[in-house]
Amino acid sequence: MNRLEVEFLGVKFPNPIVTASGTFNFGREYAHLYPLAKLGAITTKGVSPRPITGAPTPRITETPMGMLNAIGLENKGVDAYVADELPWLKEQGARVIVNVFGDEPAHFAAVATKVSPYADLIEVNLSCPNVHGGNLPFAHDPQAAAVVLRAVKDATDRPVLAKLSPNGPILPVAAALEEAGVDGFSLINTLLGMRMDLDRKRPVLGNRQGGLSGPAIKPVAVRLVYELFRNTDLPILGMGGVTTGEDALELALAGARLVAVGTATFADPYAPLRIAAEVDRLLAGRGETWLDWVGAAHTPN
Amino acid sequence: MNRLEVEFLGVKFPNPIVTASGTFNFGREYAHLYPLAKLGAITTKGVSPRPITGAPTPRITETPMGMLNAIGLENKGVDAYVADELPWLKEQGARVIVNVFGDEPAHFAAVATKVSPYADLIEVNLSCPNVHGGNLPFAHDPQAAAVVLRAVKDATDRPVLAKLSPNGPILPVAAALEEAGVDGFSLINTLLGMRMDLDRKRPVLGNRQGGLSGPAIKPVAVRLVYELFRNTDLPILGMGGVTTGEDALELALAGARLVAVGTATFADPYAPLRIAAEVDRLLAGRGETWLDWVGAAHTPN
Amino acid sequence: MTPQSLEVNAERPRWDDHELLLSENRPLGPHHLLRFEAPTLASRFRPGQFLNLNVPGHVLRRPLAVLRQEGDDLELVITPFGPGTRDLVNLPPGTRLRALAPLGNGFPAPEEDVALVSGGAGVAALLMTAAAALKSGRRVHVFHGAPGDEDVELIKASYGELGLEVEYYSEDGSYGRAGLPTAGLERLLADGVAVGVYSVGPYGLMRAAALLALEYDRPAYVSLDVHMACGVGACLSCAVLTKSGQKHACVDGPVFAAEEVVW
Amino acid sequence: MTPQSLEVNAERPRWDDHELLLSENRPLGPHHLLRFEAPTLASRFRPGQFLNLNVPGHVLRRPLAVLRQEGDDLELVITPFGPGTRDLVNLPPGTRLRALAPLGNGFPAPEEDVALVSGGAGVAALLMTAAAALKSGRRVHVFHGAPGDEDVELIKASYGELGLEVEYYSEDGSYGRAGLPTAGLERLLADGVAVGVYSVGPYGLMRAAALLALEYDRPAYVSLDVHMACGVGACLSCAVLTKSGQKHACVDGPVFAAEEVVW
Ligand SMILES: Cc1cc2nc3c(=O)[nH]c(=O)nc-3n(C[C@H](O)[C@H](O)[C@H](O)COP(=O)(O)OP(=O)(O)OC[C@H]3O[C@@H](n4cnc5c(N)ncnc54)[C@H](O)[C@@H]3O)c2cc1C
Ligand SMILES: Cc1cc2nc3c(=O)[nH]c(=O)nc-3n(C[C@H](O)[C@H](O)[C@H](O)COP(=O)(O)OP(=O)(O)OC[C@H]3O[C@@H](n4cnc5c(N)ncnc54)[C@H](O)[C@@H]3O)c2cc1C
Ligand SMILES: Cc1cc2nc3c(=O)[nH]c(=O)nc-3n(C[C@H](O)[C@H](O)[C@H](O)COP(=O)(O)O)c2cc1C
Ligand SMILES: Cc1cc2nc3c(=O)[nH]c(=O)nc-3n(C[C@H](O)[C@H](O)[C@H](O)COP(=O)(O)O)c2cc1C
Ligand code: FES
Ligand code: FES
Repeated sequence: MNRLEVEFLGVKFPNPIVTASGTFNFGREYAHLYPLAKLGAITTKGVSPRPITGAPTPRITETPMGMLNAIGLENKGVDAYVADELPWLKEQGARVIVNVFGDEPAHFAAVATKVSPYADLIEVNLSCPNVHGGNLPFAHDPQAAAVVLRAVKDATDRPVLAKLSPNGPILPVAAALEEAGVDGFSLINTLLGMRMDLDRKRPVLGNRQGGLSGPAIKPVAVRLVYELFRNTDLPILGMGGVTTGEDALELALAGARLVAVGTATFADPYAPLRIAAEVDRLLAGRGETWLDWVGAAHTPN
Repeated sequence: MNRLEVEFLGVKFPNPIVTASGTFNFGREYAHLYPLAKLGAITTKGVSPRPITGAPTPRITETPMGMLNAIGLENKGVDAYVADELPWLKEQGARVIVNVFGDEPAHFAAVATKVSPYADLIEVNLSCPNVHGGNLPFAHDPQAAAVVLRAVKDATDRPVLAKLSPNGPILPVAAALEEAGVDGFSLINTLLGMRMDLDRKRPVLGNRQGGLSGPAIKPVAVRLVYELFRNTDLPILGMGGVTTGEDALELALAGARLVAVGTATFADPYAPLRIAAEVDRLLAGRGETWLDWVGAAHTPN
Repeated sequence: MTPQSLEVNAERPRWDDHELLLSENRPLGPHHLLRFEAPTLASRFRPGQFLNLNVPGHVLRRPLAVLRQEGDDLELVITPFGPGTRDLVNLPPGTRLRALAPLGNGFPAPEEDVALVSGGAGVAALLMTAAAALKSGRRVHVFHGAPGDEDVELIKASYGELGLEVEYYSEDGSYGRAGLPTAGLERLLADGVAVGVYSVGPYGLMRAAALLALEYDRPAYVSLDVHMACGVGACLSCAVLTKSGQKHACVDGPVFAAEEVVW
Repeated sequence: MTPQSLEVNAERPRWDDHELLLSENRPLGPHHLLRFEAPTLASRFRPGQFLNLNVPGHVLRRPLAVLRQEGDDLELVITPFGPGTRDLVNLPPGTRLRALAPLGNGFPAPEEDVALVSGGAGVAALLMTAAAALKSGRRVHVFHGAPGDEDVELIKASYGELGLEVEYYSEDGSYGRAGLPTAGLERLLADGVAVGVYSVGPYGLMRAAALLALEYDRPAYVSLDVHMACGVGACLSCAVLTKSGQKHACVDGPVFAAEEVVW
């Protein structure tokens, strides 16, 4: 019996633990350690219409049980990934969630169309700034987010997840996206944060502020997944600070059907597989399956 | 020379490190360890018009480098504190910041009037739910927050700080408060979070969700103080995860003129004094004063 | 209500932050016995009091009962449960920790013979009461319960050292008598033996022991296990509902009279 | 550009996650020399490569050069800087850590005599190059700089063990010559000595050494110190602007030819 198997928007995942966007690139760096097909899925680095150089360094710094990153969305652009990386990744037998973004709705759509042949799911990163909307991120503007979502839905036949940001209220955005036809949600993206360099009396990061990830934000992730689950019937890919099997089960209880592991992979490249094995062991000890846990904190005792 | 001395809204503080509301009660529990007058100031537990029993237990739980609390605003009510605690506290020679809240503007005002004789500053906790405004906290409704603030300003001759919440955008609220005549800001209150109990398949806390505090949230605090400082000329009392003198200096660089220490006091009751001493040592090594650091990350290099 | 202030309860010993040096850490079945050198705390603990111990890498301290104190030595029994206690039982001797201590009210001194009803590490909170009762010539009846035989070593290293005989109950019948230790207590009370009842263990066990004692009109005391942050009355996290209003376990407890608790 | 994939750069040794046992930890002035048993990494490092070492209680690993490797033993020099390196230099022998290794491209083998220009723990990244150069019969000129005399022990425990003479420069004149080590390099180059220049230390030092080498038309290599998260090319945090576009220090570096870097 496979306790971990889970279906999500019509796609079968051998286990619910996937990599988080931006923390596993396109998988090539880790492919010599284990077959990528053993992962629940790989979420790719965010892909934009054209190459982006990214932010000035330092791009990362550590904080108590967390890290800040300001990579600045560096990527080679969709054409390079469609040429070099995505076909290779599908050949590995991996399930692939392609993370896409742009600076206006048509750009999101163009990327989605090009990556669709290689994508099991499309994840739309709404945390990027809306250049025509006063640079407020799409994620905090329900109407702008809905327009992006509709454009992406029209551009692909793959199920589309909207990735929500914890830096503003999520429920109004989620409602607008649901109305616009989104298939599911992923959350949380990073919390905005900052660290100061006492020697230079300046922010450490080249970009001044960055996104906080890692165990420090896990309680925020559990809460937001829990709140979203009470307000939607669509499936949820949860993430934020997951480092152990117990963390993954916390997110499952809150309502996550799939769980992504990001920051933990930097300290332990085997983390996604280790966490899946830990979950399997915890479930085996109770004779339960993953699906017995998804959203279970909401059911009457 | 006293490197740490700082004036804040007309009040002189021997050092900039104060206790955070709700983490030091009214000081009595710690008064046998050191004279309370040695602290920069004491911020009291939140005071409401009538006694509040608080939330069901468990009321606290730990998270990675943080903790969640859902005390539920337990307090004896303003009359008991004015009778038993505040006169005693002033007798100790301590500077006192009284944290006040209510469920409507007139209640905030009534508390402010009663505590004013014992308060050097009044701190208005806007994170409590607005019972007549759909339970959205005042902190996330600029107009409701402004009404509270005006009521409190009319009810006291003491300088009034508005305590901001990181669970929604702060700049619109800060602008409305400034318009309403607030004298300064304090931030951040806790981030909403949740932890699951895997045995019970339920949230750990009796109240399900709670407020995240401690080192985990420090990067969020530094960022929000930094952003607020760029948008206001009013003085800022910064807090969030401060555990060392270096942490206090990070908040100073971002723009905090006073710094509160909360969660750190649970693990080390001497924390506020230790942190002030650490700051003093770091400043002494550079021949600088606290005021050289306040907002220094914003000045051209 | 906020906790009674120190002024009001003058006989409560003043706590401070003390340094402890871990000198020994040995497993007792699933539990661990940690021995510390704590010279500044010598003879400071009354039976049933506790300390709030820091754990490196953790934001909060952990409340723990004191099993035994002899001169500078102080012993704790810790059952690994969550991240903090798991880290504590893995610390190597030589580690320096800090503890807020002594904390809490402790058990009242026994005025007659006593019956102890314990489960798991609850033994730690009861052993000093057992020793005090023996010293003042009282008889001590001990009923201990566990899921199986896992507490045998713990019993030997605690009650055993005092020469006490323990009526051991295992739920699965693998050691001692099958069933719950309240069965032993009930027999004793039904026999009309006049004892004060002291119980520390899982909530259900303490509740059952307390209700039995009340039924037989015997005085009973329990030590309530409430999540704590500060341990000293400042954070109001450890609320306990009693018949005389809301109290706080760290300063008004952790010991409560059975008839005071709203069960 | 994203880092070159492993496929493209086949001669890069495949890294994995290895266990290291700390066997010795001794101060060298303000620095610490940490010696590990790392049998699974025996002979795996080329000069200038690094590892990404975990620090208990920290979310990210820390990139560190390998000072020396002999059989199963591996040595690092660590200068306490922020929270992570401060914790590392306080670890007791017996601690087990994990490291992603071997990482990075390393220095090219010297094709002529070499001049080493180092500052602080930069010595660690250069020592294996010094040993290789000596072994292949090259002459090795060493210029080391520090604010004062604090690096004397470090120099002895590194270059000293190879029998190398070090021209030591202190900014405050308290030891060796007063001034910067680039003064020594400039003298050497001005004398027309044909050396390859290798520099590791603070950015300003590497930049000065690199610009001098370019001015005298000598090949030069530096190891750039960029904040890293993954260490293996996945997170894109370690961007370096070069004349042939953006590279990533963990896989395309940390060693770069002086003329490639946009200084
Ligand atoms: C007065 C008192 C005496 C105690 N004596 C002992 C003893 O002698 N031996 C022993 O093994 N245990 C004892 N406990 C229980 C012990 O404090 C908890 O098992 C421990 O705090 C759990 O921490 P954790 O990190 O393992 O779990 P976590 O759940 O990760 O702890 C998170 C937070 O919740 C608090 N918490 C969690 N469970 C409890 C609990 N059951 N009681 C109180 N706080 C809790 C912790 O203190 C911590 O702040 C005592 C508790 C109290 C209140
Ligand atoms: C290839 C390479 C080799 C190195 N070799 C050595 C060596 O042999 N000895 C030595 O003492 N130091 C070396 N360093 C520098 C060392 O990695 C940093 O001093 C260390 O990471 C700082 O961590 P921290 O916790 O003390 O500081 P923090 O500022 O708290 O670190 C926070 C984060 O920023 C990163 N970071 C901070 N400063 C640096 C830096 N200067 N370089 C890279 N990342 C940084 C850390 O890795 C960590 O992820 C090397 C760096 C690189 C890139
Ligand atoms: C270095 C880094 C780069 C990231 N890049 C992206 C990205 O390109 N697109 C995106 O949607 N999220 C990105 N994220 C966010 C993660 O996918 C994830 O939402 C977040 O880190 C929380 O999970 P974690 O705590 O497990 O890392 C990035 C995170 C990190 C740490
Ligand atoms: C147990 C606890 C109780 C608190 N009670 C209050 C309160 O009554 N009023 C208030 O404004 N803030 C309250 N806070 C928030 C703190 O004052 C502070 O804003 C927050 O904890 C961040 O600081 P820290 O990380 O240093 O604890 C409380 C925090 C904790 C941990
Ligand atoms: S008031 Fe009891 S633990 Fe803080
Ligand atoms: S890509 Fe270089 S450190 Fe991650």
